[in-house]
Order: sequence, then C-alpha cells, then structure tokens
Amino acid sequence: MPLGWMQHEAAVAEPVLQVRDLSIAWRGPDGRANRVVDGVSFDLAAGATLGIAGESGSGKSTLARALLGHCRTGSTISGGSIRLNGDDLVALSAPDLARRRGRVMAMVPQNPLASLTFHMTVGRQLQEVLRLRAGLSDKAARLRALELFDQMGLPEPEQLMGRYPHQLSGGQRQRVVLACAIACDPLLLVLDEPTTALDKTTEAQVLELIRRLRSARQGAMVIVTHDLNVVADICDRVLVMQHGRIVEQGPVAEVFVSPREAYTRLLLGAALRVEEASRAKPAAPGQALLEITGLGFRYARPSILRRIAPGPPILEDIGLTLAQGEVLGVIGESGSGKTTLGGIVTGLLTADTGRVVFDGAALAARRTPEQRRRIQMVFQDPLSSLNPRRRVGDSVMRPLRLFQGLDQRAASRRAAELFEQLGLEPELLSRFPRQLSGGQQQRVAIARAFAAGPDLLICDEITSALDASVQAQLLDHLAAIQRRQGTAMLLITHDLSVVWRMARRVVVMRGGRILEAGETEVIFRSPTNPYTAALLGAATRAARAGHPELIEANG
Amino acid sequence: MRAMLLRPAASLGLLLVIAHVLIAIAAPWIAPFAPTSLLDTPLEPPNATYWLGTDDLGRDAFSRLLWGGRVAMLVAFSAGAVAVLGGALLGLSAAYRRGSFDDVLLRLVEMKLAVPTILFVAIFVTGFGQSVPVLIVAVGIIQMMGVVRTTRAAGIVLMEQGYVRAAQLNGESGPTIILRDLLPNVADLMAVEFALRASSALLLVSALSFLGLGISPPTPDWGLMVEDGMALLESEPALVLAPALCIATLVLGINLAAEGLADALGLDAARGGSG
Amino acid sequence: MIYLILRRGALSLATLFLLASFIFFATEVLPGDALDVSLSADELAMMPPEVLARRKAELGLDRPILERYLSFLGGLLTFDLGRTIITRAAVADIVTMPLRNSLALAGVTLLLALPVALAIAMAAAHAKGRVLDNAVSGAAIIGYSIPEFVTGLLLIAVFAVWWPLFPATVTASTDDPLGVLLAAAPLAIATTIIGSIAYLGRILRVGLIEVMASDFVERLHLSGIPRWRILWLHALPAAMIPGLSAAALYAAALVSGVVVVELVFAYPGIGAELVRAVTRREVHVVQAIALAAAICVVLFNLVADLSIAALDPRTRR
Amino acid sequence: MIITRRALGGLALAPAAAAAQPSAPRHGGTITVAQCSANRFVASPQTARHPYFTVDLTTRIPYNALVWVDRQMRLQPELATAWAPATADQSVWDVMLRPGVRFHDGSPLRPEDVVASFELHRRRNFASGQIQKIEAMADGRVRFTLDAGNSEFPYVLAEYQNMIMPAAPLETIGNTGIGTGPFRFASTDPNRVAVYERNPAYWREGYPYLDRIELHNREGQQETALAGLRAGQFDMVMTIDPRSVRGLQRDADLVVDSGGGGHHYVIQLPKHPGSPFEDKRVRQALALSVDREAIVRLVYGEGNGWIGNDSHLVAADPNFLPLPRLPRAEAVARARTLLAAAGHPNGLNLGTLYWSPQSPEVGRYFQVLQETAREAGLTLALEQRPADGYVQFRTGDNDLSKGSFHRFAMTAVGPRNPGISLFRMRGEFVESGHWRGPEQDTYMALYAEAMREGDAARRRDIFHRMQRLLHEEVPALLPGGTMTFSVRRRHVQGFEFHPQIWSVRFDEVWRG
Repeated sequence: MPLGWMQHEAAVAEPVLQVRDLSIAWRGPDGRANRVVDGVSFDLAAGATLGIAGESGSGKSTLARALLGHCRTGSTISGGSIRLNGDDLVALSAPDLARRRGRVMAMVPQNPLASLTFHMTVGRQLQEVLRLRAGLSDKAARLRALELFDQMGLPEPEQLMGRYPHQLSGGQRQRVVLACAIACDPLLLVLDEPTTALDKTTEAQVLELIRRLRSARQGAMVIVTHDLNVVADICDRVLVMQHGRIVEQGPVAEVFVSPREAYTRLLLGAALRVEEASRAKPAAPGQALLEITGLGFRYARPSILRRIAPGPPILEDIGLTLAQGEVLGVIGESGSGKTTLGGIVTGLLTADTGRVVFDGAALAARRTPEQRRRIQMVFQDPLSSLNPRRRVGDSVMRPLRLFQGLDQRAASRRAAELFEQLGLEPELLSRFPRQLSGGQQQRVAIARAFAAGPDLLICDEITSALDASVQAQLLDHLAAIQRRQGTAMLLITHDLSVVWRMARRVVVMRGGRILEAGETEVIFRSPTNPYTAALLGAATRAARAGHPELIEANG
Repeated sequence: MRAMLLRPAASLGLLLVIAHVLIAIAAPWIAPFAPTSLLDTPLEPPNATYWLGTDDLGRDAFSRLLWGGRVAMLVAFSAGAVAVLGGALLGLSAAYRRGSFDDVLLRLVEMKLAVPTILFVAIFVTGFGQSVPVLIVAVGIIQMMGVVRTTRAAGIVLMEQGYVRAAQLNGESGPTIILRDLLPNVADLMAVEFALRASSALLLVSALSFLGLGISPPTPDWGLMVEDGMALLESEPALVLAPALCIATLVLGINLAAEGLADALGLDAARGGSG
Repeated sequence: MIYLILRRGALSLATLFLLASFIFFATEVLPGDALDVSLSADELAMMPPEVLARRKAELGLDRPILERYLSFLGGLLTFDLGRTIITRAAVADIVTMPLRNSLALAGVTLLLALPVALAIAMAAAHAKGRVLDNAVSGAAIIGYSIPEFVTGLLLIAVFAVWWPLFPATVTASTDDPLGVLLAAAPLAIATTIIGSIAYLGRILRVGLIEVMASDFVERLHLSGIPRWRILWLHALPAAMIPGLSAAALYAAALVSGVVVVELVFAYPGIGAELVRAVTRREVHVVQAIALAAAICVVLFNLVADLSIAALDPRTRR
Repeated sequence: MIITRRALGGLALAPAAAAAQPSAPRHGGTITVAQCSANRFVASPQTARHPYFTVDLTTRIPYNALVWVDRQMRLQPELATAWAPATADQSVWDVMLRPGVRFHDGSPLRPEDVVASFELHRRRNFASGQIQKIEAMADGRVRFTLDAGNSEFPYVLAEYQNMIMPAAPLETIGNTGIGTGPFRFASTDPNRVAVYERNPAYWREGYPYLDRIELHNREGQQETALAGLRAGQFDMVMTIDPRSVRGLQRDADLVVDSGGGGHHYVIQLPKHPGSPFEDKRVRQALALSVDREAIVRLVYGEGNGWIGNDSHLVAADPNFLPLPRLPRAEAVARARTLLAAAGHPNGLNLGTLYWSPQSPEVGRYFQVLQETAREAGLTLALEQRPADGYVQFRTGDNDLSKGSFHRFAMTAVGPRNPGISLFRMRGEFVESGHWRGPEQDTYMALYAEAMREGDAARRRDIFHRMQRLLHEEVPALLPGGTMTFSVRRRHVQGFEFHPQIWSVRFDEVWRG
C-alpha cells in the first residue's frame, strides 16, 4: 500500500544531521586548489529523506562522501562542520571516524558491481560486515545475513549466499550492497545514485524497497541523484546543487511546483510533460527513404558452436519505415537492441535475416561510397567522437574533401558555415577537442555528419552524456539544421523527453522486439502496452510532483 | 611535460639521461686524449694527466669512458626506435584488422618470448656479422614484441572510439585510419615504451658485449671495458667500476624518466616493461 | 571452459611447431658447421680437402636441408632428441641435468623473491607516496637497472675474495643432488634474486596501488573495515592477477635467460650449455634446449592462467 | 674487523715459506686445477673419458703417447723407448715399445694396443692422416707406413690426441678412460669436472707424488677462475690471459709459470690482381711498419711474449731464426721509402682486416697493430667476425677464377714442429695467400728436402734457408706471439708449464 508522502511532513523531529558552512577543496595534478563544495549548510530530521540533486560536477558525490567523513585522495575538508548524532565528523580523528563508519552512518555505493569484491561470494562479504561491524558471531552473522537478503526481496537467499557478484543481476547486486549498508542499522544512510545503473522496471522495484526501508527505520536517509523523477518519487525535501553551491532547497512539493531559482526551473523544464503540446514539427510527407522488414540478428559465435547453441537473438523480426526528412524516435532501455539496429542501418553490423532498403536499393554489407556519404551517424560519448590529436576543423573538413572533393579553402569556408548553423563561433575550428565543452564537442560531431550532406542521420543516445541545461540547446540546433537540409533522422534514445521534443513518430523496443509504434502524442498520452505505460509513469513523476491527485492515478 | 617535472625522481632521471647524452656528443671535444691512441705504460694508477689511469694497452681510461657511451647509446636508442615504430605499426594493424592477421601475430609474439634472447642474438650475429647496424636490428626485433602487445591492446580500445567508427563508416582506407587516427593516439604510450625499450636494450647490449656477441673492439664501449677490466678488479678497480657505474646510472636515469613520464600520462609503465 | 583450454592447447602446439621450425632454419643459416669448429687452425691446415669432405659425409653434415628437417621433425614426434654431431652422444644426456639445475635455480629464486617482492609491494602500497614507498620503489628501480653480470662480479669481489664467506664459483658437478648444488651456489642465487625482487616488486606494487584506488576498497573503507584486513583479504588477491602473467613470463625467462649468471659463477645451467652448443655448432643440442625453453614458457603461462582462473571467478564460465 | 684473504693466506703459509731451502718432494695430497683454454667438444657421460673429449688438452694425466715433446720442443721417449726410419726416404718408421708397462686395469701394454689406437687416430685426427698402415712386428716393434716421407714423423706420435688405449673396436675404443698415465679416472662430469686418482703401478718409478687431481673446466671464465684461486677454491689455474700476469706477479702468495713460446697469429695477405699486397714492396713495408716490440710489450707485457719472423715457427723452436732488429724510426723510414717506391708516397689504405676472438687478447693485439702501422702511413680498418663460420669466411672459396678470394684476415697458429708449421706456407694453402712464383717453388723444394733429411743439424740449415726466403718475400705477416702462462699457489711444487699447453705433465708435481 503506497504511503502518500504527505504524512511525513508533519512528524518534524529534532535534526539528526546539521551541516554548517561545509567547504571541500581538491588539489589537482597541476597544483591548483579548487573548491568542489563551497559553503553548504542544511539540516536533516530523523525519519526524513533528503534528495541531493545536481548535474555531474556539481559536487553532490563529494558531499555525500563527506557525510561519512571521507574525502577521496587529493581533496580535504577545508571548513565548516557536520554534526551527526552529537559529534562533529570534521573534528573527529581517523580511528574515531572508522569506529562510526558502518554503524552510525553508512553508504550505498553507486556502481554495485565495482563496489563488491569480485573474488568473494556476496554471502561472505555481508557476513564480514555483520561480524566485524555488528559484532555478531559467525553463526548469528549467517542467520542475520539470510534474514537481510530475504528482507531485501532477494530470491532463494540460501543459494544466493554462495554466488559471486558477477553472477547476479543489476537489481540483485543493488539489493546486496543495500543489505551491507543497513547491516548495523545506521542512523544516517547515504545512497549514491541508487538506480542510475538499473532499467526502469528494476528501478521501480528498488525504489519500492527503499520506500519500505524508510518507513521501517527511525534514521535519516540522503539520496544523491541527477534524476529528478527519483527525487520526486521518494524524497521529502530536495537540495539542488550547482558548482558546489546549494542553488535552492526545500520540500519537494514546493520546489517542484514553484521553483524560485532559474537553474531549478531549467532542470525541471527538461522533465517530460505530456500535458503540453509536443514541439516536434510535422515533416512534409516525402516518399519512403528507409524500409526495414523482418530484420533478425545474433552475435556471431565460433562456427562449431553456432549450430549447437546459437547465441541469444539480439533483434527479432524488426520492421519500420522512414520517409525523407522525417524524424523517427526509437525508445528502449539498455539491452533492448536499439543500438544494434542503428549499427545495422549504418553498416557497422550485418543482419542475419531481413532486408534493409534505402532509397529503393537493398543495402549490402559492403556499401558504395555514395551510400556511405548519404548515411551518417553521431555517437553517444562526445569526447570519443572526435580525434583528440586533430583540430576540430580538420575533423569536419575531412568528409567535405573526401565526398565533395572540395579544396582546402572551400572546405574550411563550408565548415565555418556549418559551425554557425550549430551556434559555434568559427574560431573554434582551430581548437582541439579537449578545449571544448561536452555540448560543443557533440555539435562539432553533428557538423561533421552534416558536412557529408547525408539523407539519413542515425543519432545513438547523443544527449545522454550531456547535462540537462546543454541538451535543450543541442536539440534545437539539431532540429534546425535537420529541417534546413531535409535529412531524415533515426533518434535512438532511452530519454522519452528527447523523443517528445523531436520526433512525430516513435517506436518502443524491448528484448530485441518492437512492442509499439505510432504517433508520439498518441502513444505518450495513452499507451496501450503496459511496459510503455511503466516507462511513461517513471519519466513523468517530476512533472506530477506536487499534484497528489496525479500521483495516485499513475502509481 | 610540466607535470612530469613535478616528480623529483623523474626530473633526476631526465637529468641523468641528458647529462650522459651531452657527454657522449661532446666526447670528441672534451676528451683529453684520443680514445684509441697508445699513450703510456699500461695500467698506470689514476694521476693528474690520466684521471682514471691507463687501461691495459696504455690508453687513457677517462677518454675511453667519455667515448664509451656513444655506441652503446646509439645502439640502445636506435634499437628502441626500431622496436617502438615497428611494434606500434604491427600492433595497431593487428588491432585494426583482427582476424587471421591478429592470430598469426600473437603466435609470433608468443614464439619470440619462447626463444631465449641470447640464442636469438647469437644466431643473428653469427649469420650477419657483428656490425652496429646488425646489432640495432637484432636488439630492436627482440624489444619489438613487447611493444606489439601493449600497442595492440591500446589499439583495440581505440577501435571502439567514435571517431574511428566514423572514419570506417566513411570508407577511409586501413592505412589512413591506422596512421591518422590510431598512431597519434598511442604516441604517449610509445614514448613510455621507447624509454623502457631503450633501457632494457642498453642492459642487453652490455651483457652481449660481456659475452663477446655485442659491440666489438676497437670501438670504446662500457660493456667491453667492464669485461676487459674484470681481470684487473683487484689491482685497478677504477677500470671496472667507472664503466659499470656509467651503465647503471644511464639505465637508472632512463627508468626513472620512464616512470615519471608514465605517471604523468597516467599509463602503467611497469606492465609495459616485460617481454 | 573446456573449449577455452582446448583452443589454448592447440594454439600452444602451433607456437611450438612454429618455434621448432624457426630454430631449425635459424641454426641452418649459420655459415660454419660442427666439424669446422671442432678443428683448430693447425689441424685444419693439415687436413686435405678430400679428407674434410669425407669426415663431413661421415657426420651427415652434407645431407640436403629438407632431409635433415624431416628427420628433425620425426625425432621430435618420438621425443628422440638425436645425437650430437661430433661426439655422437645422446643429446638427452647433455640437456636433462642442466635443465634440472636451471629449473631449480629459477624455482628457488622465485620462491625466495616472491614473498620479499610481495612484502615490498604491500609496504609501499600501504604507505603510498610517503618515504617508505619512495625508498622501496627507488631501490627496486636500482636493482632493476644494474646489469646482472656487474651484480654477480661485485658479489664475488666482496663476499668471496675480500671477505671469504661464500665460494666464488660453483664446483659441485652437474648431476650432484640439488641440495648440494644449490648450497654451492649461494652468490649465483643471490644475483638472480636481486633482479627478481626488483622486477616482481615493481609489478605487484603498481597492481596493489591500482586496486587500493578501486570502488570496492572504498566501500569497505566506508563500512569501517580496518585497512590491513582490506589489504590482505581483498586487495592482495585482486592485485595478484595482473602480476601472475608477468611473473610467469619472467619465470620462463629465468630458466634460460640467466646465461650471464651461469657463465660468471660456472653454474651448470641450461643457459651456459646453450651458449656452448651454439659456439660448438651442435645444432641438435641447440634445438633441444630452445624447445625445452619454449615448453617452459608455455607451461608457465598455463600455470599462470589456471591460477588466475582460481583467483578470479569471472574467468570461470 | 675483516681479515683479508691475503693476510690469512700469508699467515698460514708463513712458517712453510720460512723454511726457504728446497725441501724434498712429499708424497700425497690433492690439488684442484682450473683450466681456461678453449674446450672444443660437447662431451656426454659415455664419451667424457675419451682422449679426444676429456676436459681438453690434459690428456697426459690419464694417458701416455709413444713420444713426448719437452719444454725445448725436443723429442723425448714416453711409451716408445726408441724409433728410427726403416727406409731412406723416411716413409716407413719402426718404434720400440717400453717393456713392463701396465694399463690401469693391470693388463700389459702390447703392440696390438698401439695398432688398435692408431687405427682410430689415423681416421679421426689431422696429424696421423698420413699413416697408411700400422703393423705389430714379431719382435715387439710397431711399424708405421706413411703415404710420403716425413723426417719429423715422431712429432706426430707426440700429438695430444695420439694417446695409447687398450685395444677395442673403433666405435668404443677409449671410452673406458683406461690408459697408462700417472693417474686414473675416479669420476667425470662431462665438460665440467674430471677427478683422477694416483696410479700405483705407473711405469715411471716413484711417480706421481700426488694422491688426487681435480680438474675443473673454466673455459673462457678466467676472472672467476682467478677469484676461485684467491678464495682458496683452486690450487692452480692453467692457461691464463697474459694481460693479468702483471697483476698476479705482484701477489706474493702466487707463482706464475711461463711455458716459453705459446701461440701466435698469421695474417693472410691476398695477392690477387688489384689487391694492395700484390706488390712485394707493400708487404715488406707492412712487415717493417708493424711495431712488433710494442705488441709484445703492450699486449703481453715485458718478457711475456716473443717477436715472430713471419714464419709459422715459434721462437721456442730450436730451428727458429730470429729477424734482424731495426730501431723503430729507421724501420718506419724504410717502410715509407718502400711505399713511395711502390707508388704510394703519402700512405696507403689496406682495407679491412677481419679477426675472430680465438683467445682473450686477440682484440687488443690487432688494435696495437692498427695503431703502429698507422705511423708508417699504412691505415687499415678492423672488423670482428664471430668464431662460427670464420674458417669459411676468411678462406672464401679459393677459386681465383670465380673471383671470391680469401680475405685480409688472421687466424691462430699453434706451437708445432717445423714439419707441420712450415708446411702451412705452401702455395695451395690459404694462409700463404696463395703465394705463387719461383720463390714459392724453391721454398717447397727445400721443404721436401728437409722432410727426407734424417740429420737434425742439416735439417735446421734447410729450415733457416726457408725462413730467410720468407723474410724476403713476406707471403704472410706473423708479427709474434705470447708465452703460455699458468698460475699456482706457492704450496704447489714441481710444476713446469709448456709452450704446447697440451703437452703438460703432472708426474713431478707435489704439494708442499
């Protein structure tokens, strides 16, 4: 029975955690000290759950670790105090801190696979915490471990004890590290991005588990995340951070409904709101450019094994069409096969079964130079899409000279034009990738793709490595240049708000199959398939925060 | 480069290497006597004119010490260059093409590790004579296999990068991708490998000279001077200790510089040093 | 897992075959042959050309190269290493004992060097960046930089001549029981140990420092687990994995690579035997030793892979 | 407080050394010997005791030959008491066996044993190749029939490989290690160690003195052998590099023995058309410009070497004819005039002299030769060639028509009797640089005459005329060579080294 979050606001108890004017400095290899956390102050009442939201580089992770009195090598707490359960952690000596870690305050790490010792069974690691930190005897530790695993909702705890971390699923691993953290029932439990590595369905289950834990424990909880939906789901109060400072803090209902600061509004703006009109422009109805029918793909296994035990199917019976100039969204979580689909269309991979017809002609494994020119791709990680040892201008001019055969002067003039269309100052042409921001690098990659004058552009998670503030700007430029060049686009992403903003039609994929396809507005407002509904529910929590009536409806 | 100088050990190492190289280059001008001319009675103890005394043919030991590093360093550094360039090209083409070429190359690397170094050089030297170019190629090939392994590993990682995929999709040719996209991005790894290969080449050359398979008289060479001086360790210790000290300090300098460079570039130097 | 072992086994055999052929043709390209080397200049001066030709025919040195290659491969398959050219002695007799001695030397060296290298790495990793770490890694680099023959000869000068604690060279005979032989070669073992500690210490130290900066060590630290327990039970096994394959290669090189030490101390090892066989142009002995060295490399790699599989469950399917 | 080895050594031996007068030889005791000369064979457990494959060049410990060559290179009886040519042309020789000699296994020495031994020798080693037939005669004599007359045939019987072994089939003769020598095999470790015990029934009454000899092979590792000597591990080190002799002579505890004329080097001078050595004057200029005295002084040390006379003979040989000595300045001046006359007034580049490290000091020998020749304007480059395949390399294929000639290169020359040594300057052999012409014919005629000449004194005159001819023509350059050296601790007495390191005997050695 999901408890409404409203009741919690009333039980205002004496603050468990008081952070006053906390600053943390980090000394880089070049010797310069810069403040990662700058004058942060906040309180946390017993039983309350605080969400610390911020983009990468905002200092939220460093702050989380500071709550356990721990700083990574090279950084030190340069000021302020952290009062927890009567002690000021900043003043405590290392042994005193060590005695409290695990017992008074504990942390659930971000990446469970890397945070568990790979050469030890999960059972033994949990019992180690129980024996050493909770002081239980071997037998008692074993029983308590089984109990904890059961409490975490892990299947057959007895059998799970003997398994190694890499043999568990993502969700199971998250539950194991959660069990380790609460083994000694700490007063303060800090969770660092608890659901980032999980798919939406598992994320929902883990959040449900965390919600149950919160009500069963007296202690306070701090959840560090970049995902405002998670904050809206389980936190009472929220603290928005940017560049090491607190931009805004307060109850989730107030902050999400009427944010005071511009930065908060920007973050909330990026969240998916289906009630407003979709901003995607309808494309002029051109004739069909790309037709895919009956596409199947499996990863090649060594020949003798292929007949005996062929690998699991990555794509099964995929079919879609894309008209000239049209933008089609492809939604799917990791492992859904959406990236493999992109790989087959661009020619990186070759399908086992099915046909890919491009502008009337079937695409073979070896593409003609013209086909290579007309299909271009932009990748997820901006830094790795540009050769770090060449100036960005050269990377963009390369396709111009390869396909258009322009000479140096004409190519650099065309590159400058493309830069302007993407909102980049021409003098950036002579810079190296490392001297540009993530957003700028991605825009250069887009410029390089459009330099070839393509008819079809494949975008594979091009925004997921960027901060929310930068995403919006990038998508606008992409939409502008795409419309001017009349290029069709296959927009592959897990972020529903990107599809809502760019694509008129959408395809939802899961486990290598297409579950649903159709108009974006129709599917997003009234999804027929339960999986799509769950995705939409998870992605719209931030938008519905503060309106209890909406929360009940979508669960 | 600046980051490297912050590490005291690395700058000491760099200093040692630069000092040795300068001395070797300036030897013809700063050496008091010609290294091969027979000056005085053999085995004179160190005195005002002959700072380290005379060697067993009556030549000035100090001048020979100054000249002694030239050939050893020439062989070590050029063998290092041969190893790093050859190894990188082989390693990267294996990473680019994979398939049978990669398998065959790995077999060759594994095979080279199985052949004892001394046997490989002995065969090479007896087959083609004991001149400096032959030594450079022989020592270069020995060191190359280690470089192939590290550059291949780095190459495989680079092949996953976006800009390499984009180049492949645009139909760029293999050599262009290897030379334009892969090679410049393993340059830092190659710098560290060069330092490691040069230092182990130097050790190998001095051992070979000791066994009579390396640099041959009358070229002044530290390895030879140690081997010659060994018979006189009791009476004229300087004849052995000075060249041995030079070999050790030069190799130490290169290793320290390599460690510093590796830390500065965030690479792992130790693992690159094997093979 | 079985498929993995089968594939590896097949590849290793391919490597051995490639190697055997390389060694055969490499030793063929050498200009001289066993007879020339066994005659002094005076004797050669007196020997009329036709007698020389007859002696070469007698020794089978004039058989066409392909015929010799096939008989060489035939011998390999039946583990018959053939006979030396001049003395018609069985190659196996010449090779087995020195191989045993070299394996013993490599084994003892590793046995003594590994724990010390481990201790150095642990101490250095524990005190990363502080005085102890710099001193230890500095000593390791120095140990790594001094040529083995210099270390060897200095040890003799100090511990055998100037302060006669140990015998200068090894006078025990090749087929003495290992105990007697190793007891007679303390300085030889010391020389190889110094090099091994330096090399292995560096690799383990880097491995350990890398593991200590990993996420799972941070989680343990944040759960209040004491640092020494993290180091011994969690970090060390993880750090051993990269170290093992490098150690396997180094161990294989130790068997046939310490020629200089064997020559300086007259230790009856396989390296010295190899150099003598090459200078005597006893091709069959060279081939046998090279193959033995290759088998060591393959075996040591296999042992390393198996121990890695034992340490790292992720490699077991 | 560290007591140096020398102090200890000095103390311990002080009382013995104090009794300065030469005490009578004492029986018993063991000595450990390290030998550093090149070891030619890879022996196995079965063949380690065979005279050809023992720990090299010390065959006269367990074995005897028919004849022995003493330190002055004169023939001395060993298992043969007498020998004489049976025909005028010296092509058939009869040898009388010493009576009452027993092998180590007690069996008596019989003519059949000599016949069986030489059946192996004439097939397998160079010197005995000329023996056609060996017969055991009725009266106990052994008759050798040669393929040509050789007045110096007894020297062949003294060769270190021509040891006498109990009769046995060709394949296994000699493997048992049973000989007639002063010691018998106790144990062997192929190529590394040979241990011998005293032969109580040795045919030389009262010898040997020692109970036991341990012979350790330290081929090419002289430094560690000397370290073992100083550390007390070894009592003696045989065949050491002349350059360390100076250091050892300063050590009171050690005695350095010299064996007279040891090995030296011949430098081939190719005389094919276009070669600088085609002109006799250039060869003479080279012979004059090389400062032989400097080579001996710098490479071997004062008195530790000898000056050659451009013939294959060693100075210790009674037939050796020393060169006329010219002061250095005059020799260089005469060399320059000869060069100018030959059309090279401002010097001549002789190209590359190839050398191979056949013994430790070779590198330094040729560096001094290179430097001193430069003073007379003759420049040459040096290139080291590996020992393996060096014979083919320096010989080329000797086919003047095919154009691949022998090279301007060196090789070692051992101390042999004139019959063997002077034969190496024959025209068809590479070391004479294919010397052709009337002078070469005269030289060979003189050689044949000597081979037929039974009287040693008349033979010596013929040898002298041959050496004068070589001095005039300089077909090859033999600047000079070293003495052979060994070093022992003072308590090893009665040992004398030998110009031919393989003719050393341990019969008279005793431990003080």
